[in-house]
Amino acid sequence: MTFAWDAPSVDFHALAPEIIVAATLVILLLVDAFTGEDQRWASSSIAGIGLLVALIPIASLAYDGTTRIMFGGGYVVDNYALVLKALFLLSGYVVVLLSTNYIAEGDYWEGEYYQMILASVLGMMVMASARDLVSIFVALELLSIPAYMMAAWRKRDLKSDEAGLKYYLMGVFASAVMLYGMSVIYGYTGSTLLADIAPKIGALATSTPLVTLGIVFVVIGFAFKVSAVPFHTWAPDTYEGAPTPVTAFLAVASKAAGFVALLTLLFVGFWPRHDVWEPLIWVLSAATMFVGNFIALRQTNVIRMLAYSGIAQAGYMLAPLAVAGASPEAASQALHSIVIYLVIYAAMNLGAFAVVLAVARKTRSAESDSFGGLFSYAPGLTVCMSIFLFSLAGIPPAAGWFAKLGIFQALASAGTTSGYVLAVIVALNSVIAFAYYGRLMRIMWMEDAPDGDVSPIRVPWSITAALVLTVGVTLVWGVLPGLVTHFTDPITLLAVGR
Amino acid sequence: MLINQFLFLGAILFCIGVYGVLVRRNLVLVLMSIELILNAVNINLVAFGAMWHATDPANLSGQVFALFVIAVAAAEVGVGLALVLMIFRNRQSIDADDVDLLKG
Amino acid sequence: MPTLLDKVWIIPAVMAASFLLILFLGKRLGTKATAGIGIAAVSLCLVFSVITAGQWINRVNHPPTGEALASDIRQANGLTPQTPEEIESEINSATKDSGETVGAGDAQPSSESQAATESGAATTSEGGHSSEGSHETVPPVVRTVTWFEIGPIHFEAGTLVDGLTAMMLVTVSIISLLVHIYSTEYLRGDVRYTHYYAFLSLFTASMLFYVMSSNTLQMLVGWELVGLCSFGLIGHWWEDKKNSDAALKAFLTNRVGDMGLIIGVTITFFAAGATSFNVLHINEYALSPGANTTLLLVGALCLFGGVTSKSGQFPLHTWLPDAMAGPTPVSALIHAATMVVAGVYLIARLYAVFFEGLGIGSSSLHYVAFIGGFTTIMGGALAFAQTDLKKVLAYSTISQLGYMVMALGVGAWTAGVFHLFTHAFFKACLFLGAGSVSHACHHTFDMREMGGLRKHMKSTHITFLIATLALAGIAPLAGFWSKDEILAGAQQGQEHAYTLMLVFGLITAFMTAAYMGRAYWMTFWGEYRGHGTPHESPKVITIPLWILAICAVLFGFLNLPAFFNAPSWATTRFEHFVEPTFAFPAVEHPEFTPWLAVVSTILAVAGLAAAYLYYERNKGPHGLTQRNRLAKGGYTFLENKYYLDTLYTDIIAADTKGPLARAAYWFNQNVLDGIIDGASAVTKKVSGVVYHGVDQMVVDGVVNGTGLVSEESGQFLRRMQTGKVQQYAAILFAGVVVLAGVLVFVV
Amino acid sequence: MKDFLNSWGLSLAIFVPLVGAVVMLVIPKAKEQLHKVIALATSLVVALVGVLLLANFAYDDGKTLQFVVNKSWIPFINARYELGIDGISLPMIALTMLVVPLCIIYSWNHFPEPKNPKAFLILILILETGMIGTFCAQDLILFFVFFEVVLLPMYFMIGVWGGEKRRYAAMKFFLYTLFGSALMIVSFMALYFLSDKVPVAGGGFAHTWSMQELPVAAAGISTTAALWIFGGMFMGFGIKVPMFPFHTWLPDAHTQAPTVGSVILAAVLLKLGTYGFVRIALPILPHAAEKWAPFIGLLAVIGIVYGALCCLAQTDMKRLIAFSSVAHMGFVMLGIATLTDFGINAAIFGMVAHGLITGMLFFVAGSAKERFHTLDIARLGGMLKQMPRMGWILGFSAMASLGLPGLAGFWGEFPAILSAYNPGGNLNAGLFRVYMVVAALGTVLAAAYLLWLYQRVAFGTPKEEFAHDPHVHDVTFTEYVAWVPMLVLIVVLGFFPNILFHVTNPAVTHMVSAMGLGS
Amino acid sequence: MLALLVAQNIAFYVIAALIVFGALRVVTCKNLVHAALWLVLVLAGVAAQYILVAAEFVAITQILVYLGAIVVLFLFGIMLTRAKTGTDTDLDHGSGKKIISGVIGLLLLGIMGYALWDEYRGQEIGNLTVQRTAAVSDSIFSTYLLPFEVISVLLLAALIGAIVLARRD
Repeated sequence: MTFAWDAPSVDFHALAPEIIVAATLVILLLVDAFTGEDQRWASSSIAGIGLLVALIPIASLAYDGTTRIMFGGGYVVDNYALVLKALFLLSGYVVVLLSTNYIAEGDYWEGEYYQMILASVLGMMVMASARDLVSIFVALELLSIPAYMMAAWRKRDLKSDEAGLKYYLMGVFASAVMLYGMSVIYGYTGSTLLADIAPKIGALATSTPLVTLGIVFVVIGFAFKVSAVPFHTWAPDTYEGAPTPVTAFLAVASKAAGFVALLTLLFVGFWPRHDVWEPLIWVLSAATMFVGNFIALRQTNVIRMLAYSGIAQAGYMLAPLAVAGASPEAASQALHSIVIYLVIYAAMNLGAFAVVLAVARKTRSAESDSFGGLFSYAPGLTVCMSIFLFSLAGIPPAAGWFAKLGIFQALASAGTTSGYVLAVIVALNSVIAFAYYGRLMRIMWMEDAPDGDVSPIRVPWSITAALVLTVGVTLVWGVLPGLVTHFTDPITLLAVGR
Repeated sequence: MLINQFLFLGAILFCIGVYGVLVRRNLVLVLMSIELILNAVNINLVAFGAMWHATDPANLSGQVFALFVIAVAAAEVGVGLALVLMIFRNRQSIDADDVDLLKG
Repeated sequence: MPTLLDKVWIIPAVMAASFLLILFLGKRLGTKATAGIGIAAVSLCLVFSVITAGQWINRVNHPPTGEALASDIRQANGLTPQTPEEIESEINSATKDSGETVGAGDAQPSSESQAATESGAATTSEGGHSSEGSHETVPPVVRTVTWFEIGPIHFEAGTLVDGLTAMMLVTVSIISLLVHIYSTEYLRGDVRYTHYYAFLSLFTASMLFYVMSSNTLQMLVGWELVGLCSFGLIGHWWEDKKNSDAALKAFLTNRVGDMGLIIGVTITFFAAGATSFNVLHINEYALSPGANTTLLLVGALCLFGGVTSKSGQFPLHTWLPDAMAGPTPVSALIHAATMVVAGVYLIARLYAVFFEGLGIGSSSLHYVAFIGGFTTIMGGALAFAQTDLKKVLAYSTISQLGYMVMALGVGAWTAGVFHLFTHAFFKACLFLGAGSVSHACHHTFDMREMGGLRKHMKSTHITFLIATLALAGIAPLAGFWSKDEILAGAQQGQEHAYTLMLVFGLITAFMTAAYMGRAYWMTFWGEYRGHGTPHESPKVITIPLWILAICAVLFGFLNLPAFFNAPSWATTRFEHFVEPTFAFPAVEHPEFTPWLAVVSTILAVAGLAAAYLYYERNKGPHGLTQRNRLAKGGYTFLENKYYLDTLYTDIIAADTKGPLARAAYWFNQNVLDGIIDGASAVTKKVSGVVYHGVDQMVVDGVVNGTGLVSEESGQFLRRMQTGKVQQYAAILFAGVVVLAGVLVFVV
Repeated sequence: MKDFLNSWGLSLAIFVPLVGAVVMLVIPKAKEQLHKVIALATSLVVALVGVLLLANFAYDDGKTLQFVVNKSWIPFINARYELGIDGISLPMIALTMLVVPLCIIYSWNHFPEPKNPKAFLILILILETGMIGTFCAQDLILFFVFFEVVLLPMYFMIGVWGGEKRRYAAMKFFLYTLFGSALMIVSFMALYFLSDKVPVAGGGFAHTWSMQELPVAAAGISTTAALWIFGGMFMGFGIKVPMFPFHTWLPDAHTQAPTVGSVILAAVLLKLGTYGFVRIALPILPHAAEKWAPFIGLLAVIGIVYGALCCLAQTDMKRLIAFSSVAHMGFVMLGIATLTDFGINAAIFGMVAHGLITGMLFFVAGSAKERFHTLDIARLGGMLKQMPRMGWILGFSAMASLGLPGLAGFWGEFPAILSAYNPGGNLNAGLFRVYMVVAALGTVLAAAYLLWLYQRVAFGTPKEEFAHDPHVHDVTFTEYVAWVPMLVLIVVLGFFPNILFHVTNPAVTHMVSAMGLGS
Repeated sequence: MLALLVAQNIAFYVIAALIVFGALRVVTCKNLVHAALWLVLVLAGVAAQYILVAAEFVAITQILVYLGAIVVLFLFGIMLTRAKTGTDTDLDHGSGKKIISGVIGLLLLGIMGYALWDEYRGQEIGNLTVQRTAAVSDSIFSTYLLPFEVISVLLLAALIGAIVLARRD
C-alpha cells in the first residue's frame, strides 16, 4: 500500500462546459457582491451568456467526436452526454429568458436566483456524464437542492413555501431510498463504478433478492425525479406553487436529468438485470400514464394541468424502457426514443410555460378560465399555445408526434406482447390526454374572455425570444425530424449493443 | 462479526426513520427522522466498505461514499431547516399538516 | 343501307334534349313554346319509331345471311368469336337456342329442328307452324359502346332493336304524343306547366331508353328513371300532402321491388358467367343445357320482385290506385299505358330466364302465373268498390297487368305482349276520357257526381264506350283478340296444364266487363248529379280520344289468327314481327279456339248486361245501396223480375260480388295497404328505437360513458392528492414496499 | 413541363395551400377582401396544378405510381418523403382540389359566426394541404402525419365556427379520430418491425415504411400478428370512415360544423379512412384482410341499415344527412370488404360520389339554415314554393343520394351490391350474399328517409313563420358558382361512369391481383 | 482473537441496542428537545459502530459533522421555531396514521430483512483492517475528485440558498 498520490489526469477540454458554468456561477457571485441593487439586471444576462458560452466547448467536443473517459470510467464525455448537456444548457437558457422579467419585476432575490439555476444546471451536466454511483448521487443532489430552494423562491408566498417544502421533503425521502439501494448495490458488487457493477450483478442467471431490492430502490429514487406514479405526488403541488419559470425548469430540465440518470443506470449499470427493472418500469409507466392523464382531466389550473400532463409524458418516456431489454435493437431504439422525446418535450413544454407566463402577466392567474377569449385579444399567443398543446398531444406537424412516434417505434421494435400492450396503452392515453389539451384549446379559441377585458398583452422581449425559439423548434422538428435525429443518431450507451 | 449484524441494524434504523417521517407532525422532527434514515444508509456503506476492504485493501469506496453522504446530509439539513424557518415565519407554525394549500 | 336500327339512341336523345330545353328555358319561353318543344320532340320520336319499326319489318322480311348474320349475332350477344369455325358454331347455337329454329322458309334450309324438346316441352302446334311459323333467325340489331370497365371486363351500353323494342317504341311514342297534345288543354294555366312538360319529356326519354336497352344494367337505369318521373308527376300538386304522400308511396313501394330487381340483375349477371349484362347473353345462357336452373329460379323470382312493384302485381299493387293523385294524362301515359308495363316488358325481354327458371314449359302452376292470375281477379274485384272513376280504371289496370303477367306465365308470350300493346291504347283512351269527363265536371272523378254525360259529351262518350268495349273484350275490338289469345294460351298451354289460369282468366273476363259497364253507366247514363252544366271538351282533347279509339278498334287485327284464313300478309303479323327468334325459348302458339272465344264473349256481354241491370236499370236517386234498391223494388219490379229470371245467376253473382268486392277492398286497404303503411310505420318506430335507444343510449352512451368514467376516476385519484406532505410520503413508501416486495419475492 | 410536374407537381399541390396560408398569416386581419382573394387564388392555383396533373397522368398506366418523388426525410427511421399517385389516389385528389375552391367561393359572403375570414380561410388551406398530402403519401409515416394534420383545422372549424354544441362535437370528433389514429400508428409500427428489411439506397438493408415495398416485405408476418396489425388499422381507418359502431362522432360533428366544414368533412375527410383501407390495409396485409373481411362486411351492412334507421328518426335536416353518410359509407365498406376489383372500384366510385352528393346536401342544408335559422324538419316546408331552385337542387341531390341510376350515387351502390354476390378470396359467398340482400334493403330505406325529408322540407306550403320572411330568398350567385360544378359532375359521372372507372380500374385490378388471394 | 471477537460482538449489540432505543425515542418522544438529545445518542452510537468496523475517519467525521454541526442546527431550529420546550402532544399524527406508518415500516423491514438474510446469512464481515485516512484521501482526490468538486459547489449553493431563504427581509 503506497501513499503516493497520483494526480488524476484531467481532460480540461472535456470538462470545459462544466467549468464554464461553474465559473459563471462564481462571476455572478462576485458581480452580486460588488454591485448595487440597481445593477442586478445584469445577473440574468451573465447567466444567459454563461450558459450559451458553455455550448461552445460542447460543439467542439461534438466535432471532435471522441469519447473521453476520465476518473477510471466514472466520468464519460460521449455523444450521449453532449447532446444532453446541450439540452440542459439550452433549457437553462430558456428558463433564464423566462425568468428575466418575472424575477426582476417580482422583487425576488435576483443574483442568487441565477446562481441557483447555474448550480442546478451544473448538476445536470455532471449527471449526463456520471458513470459512477457516487457521482450520480452527488450530481443528483446538486441539481436538486438548488431546485428545492428555487421552488420556494417567492419567500413571502405561502404557496411557494409549501411548494419548496414538499419538493424538499419528498426529494429527500426519495434520495434516501435511492441511497439505500445504492448502498446495497455497492455492497453486492464492491464497486461504485457502473461499468463494474454490470458484470457482477449479471453474473447469475437470475437475480437475488438483494440485487432486486437495490435496483428497485435506486430506480424508485429516479422515478421520483421523473415524477412517476406513485412517486409523483409532489409534482402538481410544487409546480403550482413554485414561481412559473422555476416550474418550467423543474418540468423540463429536472425531469430530463432524472431520465438521463435512469438511462445511464439502467443501460450501463443494471443492463444485465433487465429482468428486474423491465416489469418495474412497465408498471410505473402504465400507472403514470393513466393516473397523470386521468387527474389532468379534472384540473382547472393550467399549470397544474401541465404538471399532470408532464407526469403522463413521463409515463410515455418510461414506456420504451419497459421493453428495452428485449434485444440490443430494442435498447437502442428505447435510448434514442427517450432522448428524442426529452429534446422535443423540452421545447414544447418550455414553450407552453412561456405562454402561461405571458398570459399571467395580464391575467395574474393560471386558472383555465382566465384563458377564455385569448384568441380574440392575443391570437399570436393562442396559436403558439395551440402548437405546443398539439405537440404535447402528439399531433403532427408539431414535433410531439415524432417524439411519440419514437416511443411507439421503440415499443414495437421489441416485438413482445408486453411491448405492444404498452403501445396500446400509450395510444389510449394520448387520446385521453387530448381531452384536456383540447379543453384548454377550446377555452382559448371558443370561449369569451371571463371579464370582458380584451386589451392586448404586452409580451416582453425575453419571453418573445423564448417563444420564437420554442415555436420554431417545435414546428421545424415536427416537419423535419431529421434535424433532431441528426444529433441523436450517434448516441450510444456503453452497455448497449452487446 | 457478521455483516448482517450491521445490515440489520441499518435496516431497523431505516425503518424507524421511515416511521418517524410518517408520524411526526413537527417538521423539525421529520428532519431528525431523515437523519436516522441517512445514518442507516451510512451504516450499510461503512459495513460494506469494511467487508470489501477486507478482501481488497484498495477498495475504500464504501467509506468515501459515506463521507459524501454525510456532507450532503449536512447540506440537506441546512436547506431543510432554512425552509422550515421560512415556513414558520410565514405561518407561525411548523405543523406539517398545516401545509396543505396546494392539493388536488 | 343506312338504317335507323343502328342509331335508335337518337330517339331518346331527342326527348332528353327536349327535357333539358324545357327545364332550363321553359320558364323563359312561356307555356306555348314549352308544349311546342315537347310535342315537336315526341312527333319526331314517333316518326323515327315508325321508321324503326318499318325497318325492322323489312329486316324480318329480308333477313341477313352469311357474314352479315354472323356479324349481327356477334354484336347481339356481345361475344366476339374470331375464327370462321367459331362464327359458324355461334350461328348454329344461336339458331338452336332460338328454339323456333329455321322453319320451312325458302331462304334457309329447313332443319326441322326439335330444339324445343330440349326443354322437355311439347313441340309447337302444327297449325301455328304450318301456316305462319316460318320464323327465321333474325338477330336483333345490337349496337354497343363501352360504358365502363371494371377488372378485365368492358361493360357495354347499347341499343337493342327487335320487334319487341320497335313495338314498344311506337306504342310509347304514339301515346306520349297524344298525351302531350291532350295536356296542353288539360293542364292549361297550371302552376307548374313547364315542370310538367319537362317531366313528360324526361319520362318519354327514359321509357324509350328503357325499352331499347341492350343490357339489364341499362334497363335498371331506365327503370329507375321512369320511376323518378312517376314520382315527380304523381306529386305534381305537392302542395297537398295527400298527393306527396301518394308520390312517396309509389316511389318507396317501387324501391322495395327494385331491391328484387337489383338482386335479380346481380344473380343473372353472375349466373351467366359474370362477364356481361347483355340480355341476349343472359338469355342464351338460360337456354344453354348446362344452365344452373336453381340460380335462374332465384334470379327470376328476384326479378319478379321488381315486376311486382312496377307492374302493380299482388301484393305490391297498392301504390297504383294512389298514384291517381297525379294529373290524368299522366295516369294515362305512365300508370296505364307505358311505365306500368315496364315489368311485363322485363319478363318478355328476359323471357328465357323466366321460362327456364320457373319451368314454364313443364309446369302446371308456378309463382309468376299464379300471381298474375290472382292479381287479375283481385284487381277486377276491387274495381267494383270504387266510386272514383280513375280508381276504377286503376284497379282495372292492375287487373289487366295481371292478365299480361299470367299470359307470360303460361307461356303465351305473344299473347301477353299483344295484350300489352292493345291495352295501352284502349286504357289510355279510357283514362283520357275520364280526364275529359273530369274536365267537364269541375275536376271531380267521383262517379256519384256524374251521370248522363252522354248527352253533353258526345265524342268523349263514344270513344269511352269503344274503349270500354275493347277492354271488356267484345269482338272485334282490340281487347277481344288479345284477351282471347291469352285465354287460348292458358287453355292449351303445356298440354292444358294451366287450367286454373284459364278459370281466372274467364272470371276476370266477366268481371272486367261488369265493372267497366258499371263505370260506363254511372258516368254516361242516368241524370247528371253534379254541379253546373257539363260541356264537351275542346278538340285538343277529343282528337286524341278518337285516335286512341280508332286504334282500339283496329289494332286487334294485327294479330289475326290463322283460323280465319286471311291472307298471309294479314295473319299473325304481330307474332311474326314481334316475337324474338334469337335466344328465345320454345314457346307455344296456341290456336284460335272458337268455343273459348264464344264463351269469353258471352261472359263479357253478360258482365256488361249485369252491370247495366244493376247500375242503370236499377237506379235510384243515389241508386247504389241495397236499402234503396229494396225501397224502389216495387217500382221496377217487373222489369227487374224479367231480367232476374233470365240472368238470375248473374245477379246472385253480382250480389255476392258486392260484399266480396267490399271485403276485398277492405282487405286491400286495411291489410295489404296496412302492411305497407304499417311497414313504414314500424320502420319509423324501429328507427326511433334504434336512434334513441341504441344509438344515443348505447353506442353514444358507451362513448360518453367512457369519458365520464375517465373523468370520475380522475376525480377519485385527485382526492388522493390531499395536499398533506406526509400522506405523499406514505404513498411513496407504500409504493416502495409494494414494488420492492413484489419484485423481491417474485423475481 | 412534364419533367417539372414529375418532380414537383405533387409537392406543389400539397404545399401551395400552406404557402397561401402563411402569406395570409402576415396580412392584417382587417383586410378581409384581400384574404378571400388570396385564399381563392391559392386554391385555384392548386386546382390548376390538379388540372395539369390530370392532363399529364398516364391513364393507361394507372396501376403504376406517377409523379413520384422519393427523398430522404427522417433517415433515422428510414421514413421517406415519398409521394406518388396512381389511379386510386387521383380521383380523391381531384375531388379535394375541386371541393376546396368551391367551399371558399361558397363562404365568400356568408362566413359563419364569429366571422374572422382570415382564420377560417387559413384553416381551410391547411386542411387542403393535409388532405392532398394524405392522398399523395406513399410512406406510412408521411401518410400518418398528413392524416393527423387534417384533424387540427377541422377541430377548430367545428369548435369555433360551429353550432350550439360545437365544443362537445369538436372534442368528440377529435378524440375519436385520435383514438383511431393512435391504434393505427401502433399497427404501422408493428408492421414496420415485423416486415422484412429491404435494400436501401446507400447499400445495406433496413425496415421500410414504403407502401410500395411493404406488400412484399410484409408477406412474412405471421398470421396472428397480421390479424392484430390489421385490427389496429381497422380501428384507425374504421373510425374515420366511420363504420358502425364508431360512427357517433359523425352526426355531432356534422350537425355542429359550419356548412363548409360539413362539406369538406363529408366530401373528403371521411374518404381518408376508406382510402386507407384500399391503399394500405388491403394490399399490405391481404390475408389478414381476408380474415377480417366478413367482419368488416357485417359492420358495413349493419351500418347501412342502422344509419338509415337513425336517419328516419331525425328531426334535424343536417343530422339526417350526417347519418346518411354512415349508411353510404357502409356501401363503400361493403365494396371494399368483398376484396374484388368490382367491389373496390365501386368503393372508390362511391367515395367520390358520396363526396359530391353529400357535399351538395350539406351545402343546401347550410343555405337553408342561413335563411331559416333552423333545420328542424318540422318547421320547414314548401321550399319548392318559396325557393323553387333550391328545392329542385335539394330534390336532385336527394335523388342522387338515394342511388338513382343515371346519377353518380348509383355507381357507388350497385356495383358494391353486385360484388357482394361473389366476394373474392376464400370469402364465404353465402354470407356475403346475405349482406347483399341487406344492403339492397338499405337502398329502400335510403329512399324512404330522403324522400321523407324532401317531402317535409320541399313539398307542401311554407310554414307561417317563414312565409313572409324576407331573408328567405332563392339561390344566390355565389351559391350557383359553388354548386353547379358539383351538380354537373353528379350527372356526368352518373351517365359516364367510365370517366372514373377508367382511372381507377387499372390500379384496382393490379392491386387485387397483387393481393394474390385467388378467387 | 476470540476474545476480541466476543468483545466486538458484545460492544456491537450493546451499542446497537442503544441506537435502536434512541432512534425509537427520537420518533416517539413527546419533547422536542429530548428528541434532539436522543438523536445525539443515536448518532454517537453510529459513530461507535464505525469504529467497530475500523472506519476511523468516517467515525470522526460523523462526530464532527453530526454532533458538532447538525444537532446544533436542530437545536437552533427548535429554538427559532419557538417550540415548546416541554412535552407537546401535537408532535404526532393520530393512532390511525401511526398504525399505517408502523405497518409500512414493518413491511419494509421485512422485505429488506429477507433480502439481506437471503444474501448474506451468516457471512463474516471479514478480516477487519484499519482503513487509513490517507488512503481515503487518496481515493477522494483521485477517483472521486469530480464528485468532491461538485459537492463543494453543492455546499456553496446550499449555503447561498439557505441564507436567502432563512434571512428576514
